[in-house]
Amino acid sequence: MANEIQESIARRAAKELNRPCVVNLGIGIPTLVAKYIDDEQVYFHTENGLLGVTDVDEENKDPNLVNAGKLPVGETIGASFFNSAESFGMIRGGHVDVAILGVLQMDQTGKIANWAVPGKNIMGVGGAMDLLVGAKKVIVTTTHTTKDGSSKLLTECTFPITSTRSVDMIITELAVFEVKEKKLELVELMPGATLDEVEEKTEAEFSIHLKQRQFGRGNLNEECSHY
Amino acid sequence: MANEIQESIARRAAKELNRPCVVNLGIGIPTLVAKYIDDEQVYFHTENGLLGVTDVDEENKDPNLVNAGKLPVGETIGASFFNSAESFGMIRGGHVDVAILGVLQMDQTGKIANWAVPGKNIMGVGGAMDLLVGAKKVIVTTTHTTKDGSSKLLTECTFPITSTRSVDMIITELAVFEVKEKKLELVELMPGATLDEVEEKTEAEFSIHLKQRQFGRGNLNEECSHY
Amino acid sequence: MTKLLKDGTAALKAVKTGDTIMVGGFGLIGAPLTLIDALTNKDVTDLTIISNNLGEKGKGLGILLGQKKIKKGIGSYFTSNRDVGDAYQRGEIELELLPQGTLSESIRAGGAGIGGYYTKTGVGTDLAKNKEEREINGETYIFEPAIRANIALIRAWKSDTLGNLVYYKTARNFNPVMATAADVVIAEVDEIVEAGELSPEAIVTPHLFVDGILLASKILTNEGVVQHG
Amino acid sequence: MTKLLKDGTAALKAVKTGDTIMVGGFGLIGAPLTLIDALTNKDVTDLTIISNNLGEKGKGLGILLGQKKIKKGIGSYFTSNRDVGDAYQRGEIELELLPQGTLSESIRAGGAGIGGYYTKTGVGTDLAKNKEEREINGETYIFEPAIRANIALIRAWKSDTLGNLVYYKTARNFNPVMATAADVVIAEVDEIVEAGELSPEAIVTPHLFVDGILLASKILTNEGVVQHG
Repeated sequence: MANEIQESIARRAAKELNRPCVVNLGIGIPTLVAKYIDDEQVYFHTENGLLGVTDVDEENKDPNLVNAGKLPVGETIGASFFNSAESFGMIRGGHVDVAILGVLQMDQTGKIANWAVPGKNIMGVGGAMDLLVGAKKVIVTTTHTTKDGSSKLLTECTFPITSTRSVDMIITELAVFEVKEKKLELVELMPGATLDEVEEKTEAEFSIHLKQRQFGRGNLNEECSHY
Repeated sequence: MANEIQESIARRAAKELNRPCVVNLGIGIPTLVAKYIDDEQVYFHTENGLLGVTDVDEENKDPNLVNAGKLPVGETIGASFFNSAESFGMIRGGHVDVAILGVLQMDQTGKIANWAVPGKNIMGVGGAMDLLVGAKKVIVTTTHTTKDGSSKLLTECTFPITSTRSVDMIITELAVFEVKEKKLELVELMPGATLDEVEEKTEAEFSIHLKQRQFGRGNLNEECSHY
Repeated sequence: MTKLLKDGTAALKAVKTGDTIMVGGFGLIGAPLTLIDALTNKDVTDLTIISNNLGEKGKGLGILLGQKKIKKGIGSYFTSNRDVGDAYQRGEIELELLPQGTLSESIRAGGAGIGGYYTKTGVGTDLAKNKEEREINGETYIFEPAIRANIALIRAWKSDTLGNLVYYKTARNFNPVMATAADVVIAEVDEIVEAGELSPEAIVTPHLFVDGILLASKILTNEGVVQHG
Repeated sequence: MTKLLKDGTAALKAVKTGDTIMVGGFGLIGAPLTLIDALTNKDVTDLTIISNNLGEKGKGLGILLGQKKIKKGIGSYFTSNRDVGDAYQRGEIELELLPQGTLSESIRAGGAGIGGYYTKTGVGTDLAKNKEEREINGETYIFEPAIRANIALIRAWKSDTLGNLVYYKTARNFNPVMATAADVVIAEVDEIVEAGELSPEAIVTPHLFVDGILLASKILTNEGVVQHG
C-alpha cells in the first residue's frame, strides 16, 4: 500500500517535466520519478558529479558509479562526469531546470524543512540547501501526513527550514498545490481524494483553484526551454 | 649589441631555476630564458591555458596553439590544456613556482611598474597583476636603464605600480639584486660590469652583499621543491 | 537534433539592442569568428561586449567596434587593437579594464551562482581604486562582483548532438567559463559528432550549458581567417 | 620518476600531529583508501579532517574516528556514520557542517587564491547563523571563507609519470578541487602510465598540483574494500 502511494505521487510528478529538461532527483519518492520517464529528453543530474543518470542492471553495477544517495546507477549515451565544485556551480548557477525533493515539513508560504530535526544533532545537509536556492523549479513529492497522521503542510515549520525560497509545487497522494506569491493554491485532487479529506489533513492555509490539466510532450515552458 | 645584452640577462636568469620547477615567462627578455634550459624538468606555463610550452618549428605552427604573447608555440610530452579561470587559479593559488617578468620601472622596495604609462590611456593589463600576487618567486629581467640612459631602478616608481608585492630578484646586464625585507641588495656584478658603473646608473638605494654563487642542478629550494 | 542552428542569423535570433554579450577567445584564437561575423551583419547597437580583447584592427570584434555598435567593452587587454584607444579618446566607447584573472574568475562566479568574491590581484593599484578592501587572514583582498551576460558566443572544437563540448589546445581559454554565465549560450564548433563519441570523462562543457550549436564557417589558419564551406 | 612513492608510510611523511588534512571521496567512492589506511597506522593525532563524510561505521575515515585521532571534522554529511554523532555527543569531536556546494566551493576558492566569496546557499537557515550577509543585485548572500589544508589525500584513476591525473566516473567528486588546495598533495591511483599517454585536452589535474603518487592497494569493489597487490 505504502508503495502504491509513493508510486502514484512519483507518477504525477513525472507529468510536470517538459522536454528537454535537466532534473535532479532527491532520495525517496523523487527517485521513483525516473521510472515514469520513457524518453531520452529528460536528463538526470546527480550532484556527486554526473549528468545522464540511468538505471543499472544488477550484473552491470560499478562500485564507482553512484548517485547522490550512494546507490549504483548507470550512465546514458552522452553522459558527462564533473567534480563536486563544478556540479554545485551548475546547481547554484541556475543550470538545473527542476529539482524534485522529499520533505519533512512545509509551511503555507511554500518553505520546506528537509534536513534536520530539532533536539537531534545536526549531522548532515548534503546538497539540499544548494538545490533549493539554485534549481529553476522545485517540486516537492511527499506523503500528505506523517506516520502518526499529522499534516506535513503546516502553518509554520517547526523543523529548521532548508531555504527561505518557496518551492513551486507540492505533490502528495491527495493533492497538487502550486505556490504563487508565497501562497498555496490547491490546483488538483489526486484520483480518489476528496476536497474534504484534503482540508481535514492540511494544517496550512490554502486557496482552491482546481483546474482541468493537460499534459503533453514538447510544450516547452520557461523552466525547461532551451534555445 | 642590444641582443647580446638581452641574451646575457636571459642566460643569467635561467641559472636561477631549480628542478623541478613551474615557470611563467613574460614577453620580451623573459621569453629568451627558455633557450637556456636544456632539460625537461622546467615546465613552462602560459596563462592562456597551457602547461608544457615549448618551441615550434615554422612548418609545425598551429594557429590555435599560442603563448600569452599570441606567438606560436609547441607542446611538450605530458602537456595539459585548461581554461582561463583554471589557469589564473593556478597563478593566484600559488601553484606557479617562478614568474620571470619584464618591467618599465622598479623602486627601491622591489615594487615594479610594468603595465601602464602615465598620460596615456590605460588599455591593457593582461595577467601582469595576477602573476605578481600569485607566483611564489618573481624574477625581473630588464635592461638597467631606459633608452635615454636613465635608471629603471628608482627611488619611487613614477608609473602606476603592478602590485604592492615586492619582487624577489632583479637581473640586469650590469647586476643582480635580491630583494630582502623590501630592500635591494646587490649580490652580483655581471661579467664586465663594475661597482662604480652600477652605482652610477642606479637611482634606487641598495646595499652591497656580493657573493660567490654556485649554480647546480637538483638542489631543490623552497620555491621549486616538490614533495 | 534541436540545438543545431542552420546559420548565423538563426544563431543570433535572441540578440537585441542593448544586450550584454560575452565573446570567447584570446585575440582571434578560440574566438567564434562565424558568430562575430553574423553579429556585424545584424542591426543591433548599444552592446556591452565582455571579451579579453576587442579583436584586432579591422578583424573579429574590431569590425563591430568600427560599426560603432559597442557601447562598452569589458576586458583585460584592449591594447591589441589600436582602434579601441582611438574610439575611447573620441568618447565613443566606455571601457572597463580588469586583470585577466579577475575577468575570468568573475565570469566563472557569474556562472556558478556566486555573487562576488575577494582576490588579492590588483590590491593597491590603479585598478583597485574605489574597490572595497577586506582583510582575510592578515592579507588584503578586494571585492569583485560576478559577471553575467544575456548571450554568450563561444567557440569549441567538437560538439556532440546533445551539445556536449570539447575544446582544441589553447583555443579553449575563456570559452568554457563563458558557456556557464549567460542566459543564452551559442557555440560555434569545427565538428559535430554523435552523442556517445566524446568520452564522458573528457567532456569539458556538459550539454546543459549549451542552447545552440552552429557549424563554423570562418576558420583561423596560419594565413589568417578563411571562409570554409 | 621523482613523484612515485613506494608505500603509504613514505606517502604520509609530511603528516604531523595537529595537521589539517583534506580527504577526497563521496563516502567510500573515490576515497583514497590506501592512504587512509596508512593514516590509521601513523602515530599522529589532533587532526582536522576536511571531507564530505567521515567514512562509514568502522570503514575508511571511520577507523580514524574510532582511534580518536580526529579533533575536528569539516564536511556536509556526517549522517553516513553513526559513530560521528556518538563521538560528538561525548564531546570527543568538534564538527563544522557546510552545505555540500559550499564545502566544494570553499575548497576551490582556497586552491585558486580566492579569500572568500558570497553564496545564496544557506541564507536564512540555521547554517547561516553568525555569517555575514550582503545584498548583491537585490538578493541576499552570505560570506564564506576559503578553505585550505596542510595535506590533501586524493584518489585518481590514472596518473602519468609527471603526475597529470584523470578520474574515473563518479569517483571524481571532491578529488580535483582538493588537489589544488593543500600545501602537499598526494594522489593514490589505480594505474600509472607514461607521460604522453593521457590526452593533453582530457587531463583534469595538471601535474603542477601533485606532489606525490602512490599506486593504490585498497580497491572498492561491489563486495566492499579489497586488498590488491
